[in-house]
Amino acid sequence: MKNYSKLTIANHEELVMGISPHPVRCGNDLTIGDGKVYPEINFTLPTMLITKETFGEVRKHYTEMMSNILERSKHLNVPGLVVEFEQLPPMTETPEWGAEITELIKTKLNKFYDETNIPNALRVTVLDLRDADHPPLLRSGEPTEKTLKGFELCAQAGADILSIESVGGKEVHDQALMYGDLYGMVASLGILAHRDMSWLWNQITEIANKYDIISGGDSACGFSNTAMQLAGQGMLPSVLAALDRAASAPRSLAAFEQGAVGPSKDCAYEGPIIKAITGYPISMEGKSACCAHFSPLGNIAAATADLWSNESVQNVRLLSGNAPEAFMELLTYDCRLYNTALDEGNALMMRNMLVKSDIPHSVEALMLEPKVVIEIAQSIVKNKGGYNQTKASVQTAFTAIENALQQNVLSISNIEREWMDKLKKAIDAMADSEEEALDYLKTMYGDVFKPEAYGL
Amino acid sequence: MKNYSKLTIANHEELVMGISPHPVRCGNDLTIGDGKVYPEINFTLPTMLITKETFGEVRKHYTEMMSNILERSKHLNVPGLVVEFEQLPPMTETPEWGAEITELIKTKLNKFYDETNIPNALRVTVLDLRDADHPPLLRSGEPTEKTLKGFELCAQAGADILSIESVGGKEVHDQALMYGDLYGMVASLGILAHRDMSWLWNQITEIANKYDIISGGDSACGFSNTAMQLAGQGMLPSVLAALDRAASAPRSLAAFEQGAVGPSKDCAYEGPIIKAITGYPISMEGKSACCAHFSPLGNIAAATADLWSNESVQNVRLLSGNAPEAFMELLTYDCRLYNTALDEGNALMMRNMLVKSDIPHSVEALMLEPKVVIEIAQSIVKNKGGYNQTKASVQTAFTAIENALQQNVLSISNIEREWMDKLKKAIDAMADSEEEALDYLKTMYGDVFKPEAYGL
Amino acid sequence: MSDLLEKLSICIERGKVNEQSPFPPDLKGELGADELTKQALDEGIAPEAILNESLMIGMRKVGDKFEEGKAFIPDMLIAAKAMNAAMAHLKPFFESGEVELKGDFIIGTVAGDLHDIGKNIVRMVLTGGGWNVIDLGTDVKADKFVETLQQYPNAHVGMSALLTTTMMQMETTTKAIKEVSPNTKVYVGGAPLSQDFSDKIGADGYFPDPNKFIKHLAAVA
Amino acid sequence: MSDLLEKLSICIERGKVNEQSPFPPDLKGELGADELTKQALDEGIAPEAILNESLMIGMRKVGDKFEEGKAFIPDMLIAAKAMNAAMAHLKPFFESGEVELKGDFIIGTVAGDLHDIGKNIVRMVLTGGGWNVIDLGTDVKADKFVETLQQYPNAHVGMSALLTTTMMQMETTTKAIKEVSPNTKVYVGGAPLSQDFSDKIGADGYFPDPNKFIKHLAAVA
Ligand code: B12
Ligand code: B12
Repeated sequence: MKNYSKLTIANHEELVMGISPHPVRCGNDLTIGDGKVYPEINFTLPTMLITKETFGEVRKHYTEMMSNILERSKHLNVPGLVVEFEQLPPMTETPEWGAEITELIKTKLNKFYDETNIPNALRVTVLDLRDADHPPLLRSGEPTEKTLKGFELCAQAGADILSIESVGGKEVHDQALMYGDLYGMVASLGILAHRDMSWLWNQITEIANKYDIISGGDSACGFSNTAMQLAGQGMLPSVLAALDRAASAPRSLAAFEQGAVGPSKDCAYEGPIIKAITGYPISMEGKSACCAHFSPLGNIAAATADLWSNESVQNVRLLSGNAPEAFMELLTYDCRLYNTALDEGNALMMRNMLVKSDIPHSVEALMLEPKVVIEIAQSIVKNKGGYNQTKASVQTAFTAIENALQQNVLSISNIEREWMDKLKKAIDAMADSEEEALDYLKTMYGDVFKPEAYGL
Repeated sequence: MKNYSKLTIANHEELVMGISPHPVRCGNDLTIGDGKVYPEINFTLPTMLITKETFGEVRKHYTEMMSNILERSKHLNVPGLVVEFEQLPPMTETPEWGAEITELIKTKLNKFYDETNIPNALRVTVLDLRDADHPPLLRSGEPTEKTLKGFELCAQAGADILSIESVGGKEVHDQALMYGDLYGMVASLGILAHRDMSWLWNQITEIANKYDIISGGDSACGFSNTAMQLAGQGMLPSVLAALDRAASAPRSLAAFEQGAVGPSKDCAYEGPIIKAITGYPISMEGKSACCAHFSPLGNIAAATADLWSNESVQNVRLLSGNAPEAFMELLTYDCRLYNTALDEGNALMMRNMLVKSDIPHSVEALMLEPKVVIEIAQSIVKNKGGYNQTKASVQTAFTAIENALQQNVLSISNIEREWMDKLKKAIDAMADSEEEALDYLKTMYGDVFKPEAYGL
Repeated sequence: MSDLLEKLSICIERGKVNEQSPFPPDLKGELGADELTKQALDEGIAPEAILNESLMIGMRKVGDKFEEGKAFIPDMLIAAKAMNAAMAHLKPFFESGEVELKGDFIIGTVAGDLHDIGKNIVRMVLTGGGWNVIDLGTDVKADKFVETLQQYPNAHVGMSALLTTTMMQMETTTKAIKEVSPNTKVYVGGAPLSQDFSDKIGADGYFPDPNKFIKHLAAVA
Repeated sequence: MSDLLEKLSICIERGKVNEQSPFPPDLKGELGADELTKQALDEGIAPEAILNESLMIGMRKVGDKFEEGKAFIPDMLIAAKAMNAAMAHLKPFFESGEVELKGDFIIGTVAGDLHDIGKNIVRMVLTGGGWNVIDLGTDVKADKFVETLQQYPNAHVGMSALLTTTMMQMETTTKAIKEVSPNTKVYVGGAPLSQDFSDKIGADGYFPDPNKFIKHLAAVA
């Protein structure tokens, strides 16, 4: 197991788009983090059921989406691309289905490479079925077997990069989040989620090594993006969502401690922190994922990205053509701009403009500000163990917000300010020892989770 | 009638996004070209018929689209916005319908301004019905009356900016374009389209003045964007489409000679040339109009834009929400980035990166390169009369392409090169006098157009 | 209303569960919803009055604040907790039928879909609004809904779906329900849906906003 | 095939209309499709042979080039012009029924829609492919299609629409056509359409690409 005790990128000016100290070579001749930003295109089915009967339809959709995307990529001579196949529940439920679509996509990518020499790679994101049971068992049971089998079969079928949005600890985090219980959020991410990540990613890396492909990375989507969504809808304070973002970094770092090498998942906005610590490339999504979700991070998300993604778009018709093709074009033009900046030696300036453009409008965006990212990353590597790291990163994040408010870099509403006081108290009240924090979880949320599921 | 004998912006470094020598103040406290780039959001109906029976539905759609768009604008605190209501045929067929929707939208914009103080304006683009007859009469007949009535009623109903994509000369240009007859294209744009524009825009300006609103501008969409589309589909040579772009500038300039003051139409990629000549603000669309059409001008289109548009998107559901709201978010983030560049004094550098990123990939993009834009604009103001100006701009554009090819700034396929030779011959063969050129049109296309329609 | 009911409704609004509960800090040590409800009953105040003139008013106040953006979900959840503490004392009267709730509401996330945050919020709002909510959880198959409907024949049904690939389950389920009981009202929600979709599958309405939804229910009731 | 037919097919492919026509420059002064077709008939070559072994081959060659991206619409249009010059001489034989074209094809842009560029390209490709195309132009109402179908009972029908607000006209028109003649094949096209849409409105197929379309027609014929 890797152990990160110092940052790979300690100088925030070296934390820029397209460049990572440890580039990842994969798929058909693609090197990610080598000085260019590449599009990562992601797509999904329109409104329909996935059954044995409709599977012909499903195949047709993926075939059409791939042809459209590759047609557009060729037309715009994109320098390279990653295609993400994010599985829908039935595709992992019946892992053979997921594998079949994986093979379908991979075959098209290989053919495309032969014809055009455009480097490309396929990321397959298996669905984590393990939260089907309540409370989830995580380490055993049919859902667990199927999820792992999903990885095995997709690796065989031609996946170049393996990813998942794993759900360990989420059953507790969901509750804590809804009650605005920061302590519970920190403990569930730092103890439970962190333990499950280590357990799971150890095995994913094994599978990746067995097939000589890439162990990519995970996403705290179910944790922090849920918080971001809810804050965006005015259901939770943005300051809480911002701290939850910082809190998710040590949890997602666990994958890298277990051998993941990136690119991290597009919806993992903790990516920049991971990049600073590990030096591995990251995928990000922002304004050009407007098809998938609204976001307070539209520009700043691109500031340090190595892959630029649209997260997901259904195969529906627009005036120009089908939506996946339209968003392939959009990503390509964004990347062209960033790559021009890189070629001209203006990447840092471009990064700073992307950052400046969002900061005044969102406290959540502040968590992606390169200096803040480095501070949080530092507080993580300075500490040992999931819980302590998580607590530390939240403390650092909180201070960063306080400073930004003092310096009027950004402003928040009055209720948000009231919440800042509540959260300060919550942080001060957090136990120093992981054991105590675990007891807190057991007393508060004992009914929704099983310690055994985490080897406790 | 205004007469432009020299450029308002002669130095290409002063031709940048967000800044125009003659800003336009309109609507609710919005000033366009005052140092900021504002989103111009445009939307349309999903697949449905527009009839008396369905008009309730139509109203519901426009109401929903407006609420979504304004909700998102407020959420992202956009600095200001223009909403374009581009009419569909039945809305000008029954001008009262167009006026009703105009009022519906305007009322919402006023309310929004009262609540948020966010400056905004409404552009109404009336549909040019005049090409219903073959050959079109243009200056008389029911379609003409309805089209003009459309302007009158919408001005009454609350339009802040009047626009149209007028079709005079298109009946000939369509033919010439299909035969790749550059001479015919130049003559139809320079003589016929130019005369019709002068006739039409004189009246539009009158209406605008009567209601103390803005006479905006026109678009050669039906000419040069048709060419661009066809080139994009491999049906016509890109070099031909590029020259057609240059050829459309004098035609669209005619609106400004008749009192239009901008912002020009989003789909008018001749905008930068117009801006250089007149100093009035322009609207442009590029990558963020991927919902409406694919484009070789994704980034470069933004280089000199004062408004940034998505051209059009149906009110269909995406994963994030409805498409118009999603594209409102996208435009807002693009503008944030450009405005940060402006605030930081980096607008010129941003412009140059946007330009550099597209030029190597498309000869059509070259027509928007600021130096080339200035050259073409110069050749226009140095000449008198629609035909001579059009011929001159095409000659200048051709030379620009030749130079770019020599300097390997960009490369084209072999058939495209063959076409360059054909086009050179065609340019050399063009008559010096407008009379001769008109005779050419009469002999070649006499069957599809009526000289009287152009007062000839 | 009486001071007592006034006080009680404040406990609900502020989420003061009982004397021990440390939250909210400024009410530390004071009596909470639990004690005050018991006291009210002892004083002989009609359960009906306690529910409508105190508890519901407290809940509505948080609900309104929430709508105005002056409160967040956590505020509503702790209010709901206080509400539950109070309801525990009123339960016998509901069972005896002496006091009536707004009605039964069966809710769940459709088969194949595990997204439940939205559904849970709806449940919370409905409970707070005085509905007896039967939550079937996530990944709920059509027959489960139908089955439950047998026990609560007058219940409305609400379904949630977040995936384009589970939305169609709503059609199957709606059909199944309408077959056995044509008059049951079926409502749907979830980010990817639309009123259009609701019409297409023969449901009785789509609501993106639970508060608007509960107003609608009040209106049609 | 004979040198003459060979030569003729080259005139078609290169778009050499007649002796006078200046285009293409390298064939200036030489005989064109017009003269060569007349000559072929005089030499007693069967019209059938002229059509199938020469004209069509010339057209197919440009068509293939076009598909491979080695030619553009203008090249196809001048080829079509040469083709028409040649066809003028063959017309009598078609009328007498001695020679048969592939069949009749009625095409038009639907009511309320003036976009005709796409439709025109399809017309051109079909004509080149040996179909007798009846072009109703733009803004064509349902009954106009039906009416024309009375004159050409065995014709296929093709409709074009570019606006989301005129697409539905295709449904109306398709229904109207299928009512009077259920076996008539109705095809649709235009940027905003999809196969899905074609199925939904009961049409017989959607084709984004005219060349694929004509291959399809050949296949089903
Ligand atoms: C949080 C989340 C998750 C969490 C769910 C946590 C939980 N316990 O629910 C986790 C991480 C587990 C998750 C998993 C997945 N997710 Co998810 N998820 C989301 C996310 C980010 C937010 C959803 C949410 O909670 N919104 C907040 C709530 C409050 O809003 P809401 O649900 O719409 O509910 C409100 C209203 O709709 C209404 N309402 C809702 N239900 C009802 C019912 C009634 C009767 C009424 C009246 C009203 C009503 O009231 C609510 C309050 O206002 C969305 C993004 C998005 N754009 O929605 C993706 C999203 C829905 N997920 C997506 C995907 C793909 C998945 C996965 C397949 C990802 C993967 N490969 O791992 C899995 C599938 C798991 C499964 N089997 O269902 C996609 C769906 C794509 C598609 N094809 O449909 C989305 C759109 C993300 C994206 N843009 O790609 N996800
Ligand atoms: C050129 C054009 C025009 C020209 C039309 C010129 C002409 N003579 O046709 C002009 C300027 C006149 C025009 C006018 C309008 N247009 Co227009 N126009 C376009 C544009 C840019 C290109 C269309 C085109 O010619 N494409 C090239 C051809 C070759 O492609 P195609 O038509 O798809 O045809 C191919 C295939 O589809 C297929 N095919 C086509 N038909 C058929 C039929 C059969 C049987 C088969 C088998 C195959 C087939 O084969 C063809 C060759 O491959 C589109 C943009 C776009 N994304 O499509 C907008 C577009 C269609 N127009 C649009 C609009 C809004 C309008 C106007 C309302 C604009 C206005 N406010 O003035 C008016 C409406 C006029 C009217 N009453 O119809 C919108 C439609 C929005 C909506 N709600 O649907 C579009 C999408 C532009 C946009 N993104 O906003 N337009």
